[in-house]
Amino acid sequence: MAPVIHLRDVVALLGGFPALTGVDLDVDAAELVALVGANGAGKTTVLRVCAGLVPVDSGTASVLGEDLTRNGRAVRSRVGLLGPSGGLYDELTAMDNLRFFARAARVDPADVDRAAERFGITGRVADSPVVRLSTGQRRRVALASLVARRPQLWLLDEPHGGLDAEGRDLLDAVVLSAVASGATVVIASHDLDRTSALGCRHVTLAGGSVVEGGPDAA
Amino acid sequence: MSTWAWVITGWIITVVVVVAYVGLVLQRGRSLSRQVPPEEQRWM
Amino acid sequence: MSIGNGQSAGTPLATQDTRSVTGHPTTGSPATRVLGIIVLLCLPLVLWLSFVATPPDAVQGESVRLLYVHVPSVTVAYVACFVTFVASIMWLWKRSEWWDLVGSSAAEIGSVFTALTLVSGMIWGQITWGTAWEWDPRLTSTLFLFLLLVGYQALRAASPDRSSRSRRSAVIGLLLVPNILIVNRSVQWWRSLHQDATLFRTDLDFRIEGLMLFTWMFTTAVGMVLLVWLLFHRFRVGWLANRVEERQLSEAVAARRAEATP
Amino acid sequence: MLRDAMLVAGKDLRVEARTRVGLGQVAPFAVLVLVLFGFALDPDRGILEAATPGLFWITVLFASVLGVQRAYAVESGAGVRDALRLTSLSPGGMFLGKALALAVQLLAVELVLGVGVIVLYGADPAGWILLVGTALPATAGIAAAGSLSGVLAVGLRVRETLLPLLLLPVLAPVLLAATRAFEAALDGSPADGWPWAGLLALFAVVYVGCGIGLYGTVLEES
Repeated sequence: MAPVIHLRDVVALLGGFPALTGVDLDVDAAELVALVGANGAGKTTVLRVCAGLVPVDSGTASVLGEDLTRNGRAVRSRVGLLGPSGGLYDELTAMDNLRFFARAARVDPADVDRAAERFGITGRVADSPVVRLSTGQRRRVALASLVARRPQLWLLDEPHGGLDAEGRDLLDAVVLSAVASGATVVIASHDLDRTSALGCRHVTLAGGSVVEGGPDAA
Repeated sequence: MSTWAWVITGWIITVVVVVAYVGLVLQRGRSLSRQVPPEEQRWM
Repeated sequence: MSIGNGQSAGTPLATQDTRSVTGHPTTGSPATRVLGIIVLLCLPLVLWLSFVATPPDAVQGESVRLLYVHVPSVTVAYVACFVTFVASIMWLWKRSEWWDLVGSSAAEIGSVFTALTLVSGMIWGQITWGTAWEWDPRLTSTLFLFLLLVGYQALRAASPDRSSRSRRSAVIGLLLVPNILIVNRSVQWWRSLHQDATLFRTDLDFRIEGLMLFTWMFTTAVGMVLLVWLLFHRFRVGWLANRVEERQLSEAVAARRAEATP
Repeated sequence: MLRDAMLVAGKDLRVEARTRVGLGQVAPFAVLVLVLFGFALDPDRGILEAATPGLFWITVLFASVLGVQRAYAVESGAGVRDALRLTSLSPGGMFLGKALALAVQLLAVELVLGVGVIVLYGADPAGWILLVGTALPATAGIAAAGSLSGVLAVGLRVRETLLPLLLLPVLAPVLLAATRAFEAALDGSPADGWPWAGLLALFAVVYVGCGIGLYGTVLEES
């Protein structure tokens, strides 16, 4: 079976800065992979390339069977990305955000309500503008939005950051059940203990390329 | 100003601007050419 | 990175100009040298025709001599803008570096000649109408064309990378022609509502005599050769700038890679 | 596409309903400009009366620049543009939605300004059918051209200064046509005004078409 993510010698330039300098990466279906490495190693950019948000400047890249250089749009609607900032409208309430992004992604409203409840976005939290929520609460809203979409590929950027202990456990449970149902999950993280506990395969990045755990080593 | 003076002014402005622009383009081409190996300058 | 059909600017003559390779590299090629020499040789003839050979016009007097430089400027400016328009459409279709460079080169040349058109037009207006600016449809739409071309360059200068540069400028390039048509039409309507519309309708109503017509056509033809010559050179400047940019980027990639692998 | 447009427009208007930047800042700014014109062109000399249609539409143009900036500032928050691109909204729908929300807000500003010129400049709203028939296509054109120019400036460091440079030359014919049509309406000769309203409608159609066709090109960037 073709891998869900297949990157070969991917170079990505962000406004002239070589964020990725030749990444090789294979991730199979229903696999759980953690990208590790120092700050600025390129973890976030790998996730954004896989989401079809950053253009590939050279190399070959395919995600979910689509060629990223040709059909980024097809990939974008099938992946879920949890960025460090959540990507929510500050002025709208948590529930408004959830409903808007759900309708934009053509998700059943019932799924949204269920996901919101699961992540504790109820009552006052649900009706507060996002700008008044704490980092952890915002993270929960973004996660609920992601879960409701049920993407085939989950790209999580430092997902544990800002969450309380209960939230982190909830996240781990959600990730494991997603993998169990056949989704693929890639996590960029500094929390090696947690990713090991989850049973992730570790891939180490440095200087914009994979230095450990790439396809050659495997 | 007399008609002739205006006419000459118009011509001089046009010629000077065109010559200056041509010079600028050629100058830019020269300085960039020095940074690129000849095999990439396909018009050679 | 693919350069599409970037070579077609010089391919037919891509031969052994060893002097350029070993000596001073330039954006010149045999083809452009021929064009440049044609322009240079024609210049004295243009001046002679415009100032000596042609008689003063019966209605306009000596001011007609300004039109021998104004009309070629207008033609070059508008042809260049039309090239940008077509190149923008072609870029949106083909997405090739070649069309992006054609469009941006023509836009830069077009803005220079649009500015010259405005200046010589205003001077001519000063002589003929006694005011430098008349709200004439052609003059007004040329002014807005110029402002939009300035916006085009500013947008290109502000874009961080080549992809967004070509995307965003192609949109403005595509708007050039509709905008000019709408502005022209609306100003024409506006002025025709005023009673004095005929005042400046008469200005071109003079007898075009054989030699004057020839001078116009000749200077315009020289202008067009100059445009083609400039397009070649400006295209190559843009192409070289892209190569330099790529070179710097691949050096940066290599440097970062070297840092990472011990 | 229409469904996406309604969704995006609804979201933008909801943001406006919660923050009231349009009503609380853009509309007061527009009124302020009217007052300043009044100071500059002494109301007793009759210049103000003659210039009312032009001043009205110039003020609308200024307000539209602010409106476009606001419409895209809403999305400048970290990760919001990524989140939008990861949805399956069609680019044409997103454009229409943005333009629709902008048009609604501009119409509200125009209403406030209309009251302003009646009260402050003593304008007589005769021929109101032509006034409405002008304002609607003019607003549609401004909103469409504004949304398209706005997305061209998105993400650039100089967007605030670049936007007016791109937008105002494009809107010049709108200013001209809408002003002439308003003059005709206020003069009580609406027959002179309708061709201008037609030109405004043509402008709106051209820019809505360009926007639907081109919005995705700028949005894609990959």
